[in-house]
Amino acid sequence: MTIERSTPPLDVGAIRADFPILASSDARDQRLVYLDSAASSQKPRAVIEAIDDYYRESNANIHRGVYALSERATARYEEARHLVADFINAESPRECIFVRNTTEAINLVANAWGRRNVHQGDLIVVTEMEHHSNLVPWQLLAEQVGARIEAIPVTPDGVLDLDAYARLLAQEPKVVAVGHVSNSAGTINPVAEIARQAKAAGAVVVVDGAQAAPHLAVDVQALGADFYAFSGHKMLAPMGAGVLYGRLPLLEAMPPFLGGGGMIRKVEIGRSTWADVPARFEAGTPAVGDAIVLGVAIEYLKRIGMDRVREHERDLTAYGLARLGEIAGLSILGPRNADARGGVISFDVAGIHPHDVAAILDGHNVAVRAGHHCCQPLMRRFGLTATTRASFYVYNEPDDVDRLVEGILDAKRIFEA
Amino acid sequence: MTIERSTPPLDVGAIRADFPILASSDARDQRLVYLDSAASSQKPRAVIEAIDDYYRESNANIHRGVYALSERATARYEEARHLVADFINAESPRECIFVRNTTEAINLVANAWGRRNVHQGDLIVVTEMEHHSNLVPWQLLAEQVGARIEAIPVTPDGVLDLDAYARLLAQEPKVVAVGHVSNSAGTINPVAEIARQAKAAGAVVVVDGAQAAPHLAVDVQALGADFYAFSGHKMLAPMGAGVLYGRLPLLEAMPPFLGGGGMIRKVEIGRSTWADVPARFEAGTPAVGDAIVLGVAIEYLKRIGMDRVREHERDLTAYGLARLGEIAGLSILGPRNADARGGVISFDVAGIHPHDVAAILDGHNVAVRAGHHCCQPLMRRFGLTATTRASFYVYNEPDDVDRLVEGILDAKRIFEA
Amino acid sequence: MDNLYREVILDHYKNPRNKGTLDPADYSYEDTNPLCGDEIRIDLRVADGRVSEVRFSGRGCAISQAAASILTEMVENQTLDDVKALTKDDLLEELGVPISPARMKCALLGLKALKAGIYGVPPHDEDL
Amino acid sequence: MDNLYREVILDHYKNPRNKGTLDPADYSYEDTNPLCGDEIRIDLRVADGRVSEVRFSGRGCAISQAAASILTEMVENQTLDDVKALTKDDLLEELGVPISPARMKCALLGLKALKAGIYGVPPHDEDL
Ligand SMILES: Cc1ncc(COP(=O)(O)O)c(C=O)c1O
Ligand SMILES: Cc1ncc(COP(=O)(O)O)c(C=O)c1O
Repeated sequence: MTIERSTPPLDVGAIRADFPILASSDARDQRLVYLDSAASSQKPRAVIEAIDDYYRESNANIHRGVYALSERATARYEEARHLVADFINAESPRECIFVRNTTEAINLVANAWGRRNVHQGDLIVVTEMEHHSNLVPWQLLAEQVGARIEAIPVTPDGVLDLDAYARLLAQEPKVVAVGHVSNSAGTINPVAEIARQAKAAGAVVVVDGAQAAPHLAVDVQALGADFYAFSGHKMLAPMGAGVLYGRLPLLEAMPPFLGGGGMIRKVEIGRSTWADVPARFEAGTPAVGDAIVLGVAIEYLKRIGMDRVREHERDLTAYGLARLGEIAGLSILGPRNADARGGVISFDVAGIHPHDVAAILDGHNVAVRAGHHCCQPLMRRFGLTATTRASFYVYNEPDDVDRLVEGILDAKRIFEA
Repeated sequence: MTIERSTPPLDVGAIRADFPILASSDARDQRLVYLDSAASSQKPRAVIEAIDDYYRESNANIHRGVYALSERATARYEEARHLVADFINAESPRECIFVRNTTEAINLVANAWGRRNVHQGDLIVVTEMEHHSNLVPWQLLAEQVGARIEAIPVTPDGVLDLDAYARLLAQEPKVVAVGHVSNSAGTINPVAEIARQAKAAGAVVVVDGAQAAPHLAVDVQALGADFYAFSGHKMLAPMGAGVLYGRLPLLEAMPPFLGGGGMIRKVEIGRSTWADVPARFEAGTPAVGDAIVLGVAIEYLKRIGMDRVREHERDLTAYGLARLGEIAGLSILGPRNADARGGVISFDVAGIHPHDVAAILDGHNVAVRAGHHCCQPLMRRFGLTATTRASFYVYNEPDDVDRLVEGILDAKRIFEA
Repeated sequence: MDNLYREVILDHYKNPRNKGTLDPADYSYEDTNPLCGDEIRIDLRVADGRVSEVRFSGRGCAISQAAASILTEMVENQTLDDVKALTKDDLLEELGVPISPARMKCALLGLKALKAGIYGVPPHDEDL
Repeated sequence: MDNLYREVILDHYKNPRNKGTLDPADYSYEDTNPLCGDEIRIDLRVADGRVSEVRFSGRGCAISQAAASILTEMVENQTLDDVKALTKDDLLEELGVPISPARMKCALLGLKALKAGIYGVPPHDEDL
């Protein structure tokens, strides 16, 4: 298979050396093959050491401290916000709100924007391949305000049915909530096109970027996303910090979501007024260190270059699709073509439950995920309850795919004996 | 001044040696005097190294992973939940929900419990000394459902007016939200008595334990708290993990707050059913490492012993009250007696704005906080907009109080020149 | 791991005992593992205070299916009191393979459905 | 820090220039620093396109009070266009002491109120 490259390949060996967990010795004799980055990525030394440094040298609560330590923490926290804004090409850092993760980001939108703008009888459009985190918040909203939810269906090859989407748009939905890259089918959705049509129909566009921001260059302005959510822990950063991007005029018109310290202007017992954006949406003590270190992770990724990250994963995915495709009884979810997918391959092995596949792979020290991947509607769409999923990142290499294939063959041997 | 001790004093020197930031050299010649633990505590080496170890050796997403790494992370995460439950004497670990911080915990209650149980015209009782985090969430709820808010007033010595409380209870409030220890006046509130009366009046009791759990032995059952919230970052742990305790029958009757991965049983496009408690309230990828390390911080505190922590801080506070009391023009908020207060001293220096006091103290490498401490109603009660606040923890010693006093005297010299 | 997929497990998985449903049944309950969506239903008929017939149905991994199959064998002809007294340790002993925490929910799904059927409410894992 | 509380700051703090209010005023705005609750109000009268009178009132730290006092001196007799063109750097230069990020909001509170008065909406700190 020949694939065009626009960037020189990654030096995966050098990158792997940056990740202590990949080198850590294990009771078992084989090196760890980590194929679960879609759930959470591993962390390079630069990130781990930055957390360490933060708590050794700069730790303090932010914003209201007049002393040097707190000023330093505050400055670095705001620097991280700049790095995030630059990473996704936001117009202003004020459009980037630090949250825990994608899930909290989308709940924030569904509550603060949704409760004010979505009313009885209004339509909320999601997709049949959404992660529960871009589905359940809308259900909770719909229940509160009496709105309806419809999903853009998924075709047999795991892509969105855009004709059906056009029909849904004719009903003038208030919001279109769509994942940028499916964590399960792997599909890269045509978000820019979906957003263009949504806006023409007057809808606000909420993009779940959990599987995109870590893996490809994201430009929220070019995409036309009104809101864009992602998680630091899936992109080499620690677990406490994620981001909600929102277009400034939308954010400025929104009431707060969580109430508490830091998000107010003036508080009386009976009522309060709110601070400016983004402080309005960051109630309480944020995970300051985690946000700062998200900035460090972004710098690590930028040094590699997001285009190279993308090409590396595309190549691995192409190799994975080819090798897995050789296994009898194995079927793969989603598009056949690596260009149309992120670095995620979900599959079913006839006659062997994904839990058993994953457990046998674990015996080979190959870490994959088994389950519905928080995509029950998509599973149901394909008549499954669960799949086994391998997902790639900068530290994976073709040998990891080979180890995966060996493990699957072993599972087949055990079960077909 | 002689104070009775029931425990041997802390070896503060040995404890200080555990905190790298306190030893870290500074451009300025004097060692750092950190008196802002009420905002966020510093972290001992055991905690910093545990974070490091987590990301080097055990990092993975939890719950749905079948492989060894994820099983280890899951087991340690649930172990931390046990440690938390034991620390506050919860009946079951299932009553302990990991959240980001106190603020998120109280918002969770106000939304998930509140929207179902508080209705038009209902009364919510707070106190005039609440932190905004135990006030604004109730305002947001009140606005949504049309409830009323009344505050238990604060007497001139900074304690709650329990006669006024009794009158408020006669109006049969749905909820009484009260801080265990004031972060600003320092007052230790009689929470057990307040809860007893609240329950007799049929109200649910929500306790903001942000300034209590880190500093004294908490027994949620003895207190009679229905909900109890606190933040890991104020008790030696990293910033991403805090706890909401809730009595099991209450939690089990509550709908979810945030929707997303991990909190569901079954998801269809239009509706979902929910997972059991506590998973129902932990949507999305939690700050796994931070929660695990909160367990490490709890073990560190338990090794010292919470009664000794309390006595240590009480002694420091007594010394602080005495030394600050000698400064002309300085007035202190809250009870005169160290037994009645946590390790927090807020004060006003006549003619010098708290920002200026704090900035001059920073010049002496003494870190204190200046501002309204997220307690605007309390500030207003005392005719202030801000105070300077010094707060103590296990690593502080009488010499820190002396350095504070020196710095304040310098501020007076500068301003009275 | 090789321990896990021992003959006994694979045998019960491939040749499940008492697979099917009973209609009518005296006790019947279907439970779902929320982590993976696997479902197991247990149907019981009781005569003279003893389990006269038992069937399991549903789908799931080898562990959950084999455990359910073994469970049906364990309760056949037992008194209802004996069934109530059955603990998770009894089942795990019978399974005879090391069950890691992550797979525990798989192994116990059938037992959970069984107890839920008898008591009318699903028990918590801790109470099994 | 000793730098911060230089004579000029302390002098303006203790002997503020143009302290008070104007009623009626042509432009008037009160702004609050949400971090500390400090408030500054600026009142302006304009005659022939020039600031004929200016007053500030409110309460706050030495930095915010001195900066507001200095600011009133800077805008006295200036054309409205000159006042509009005034930047935060102009003010910081006039203050002449190093302002750390945490104190920036204090130093700029008066300027923010001034601009809000003239434009009718409070500017963002970045735009000062
Ligand atoms: C009494 C009190 N409640 C609530 C909070 C809020 O805590 P967090 O910012 O960790 O949510 C604090 C600390 O800032 C506090 O002192
Ligand atoms: C597409 C997608 N959306 C949302 C999420 C939720 O992310 P988090 O758990 O970090 O909130 C995930 C990952 O689990 C995901 O893959």
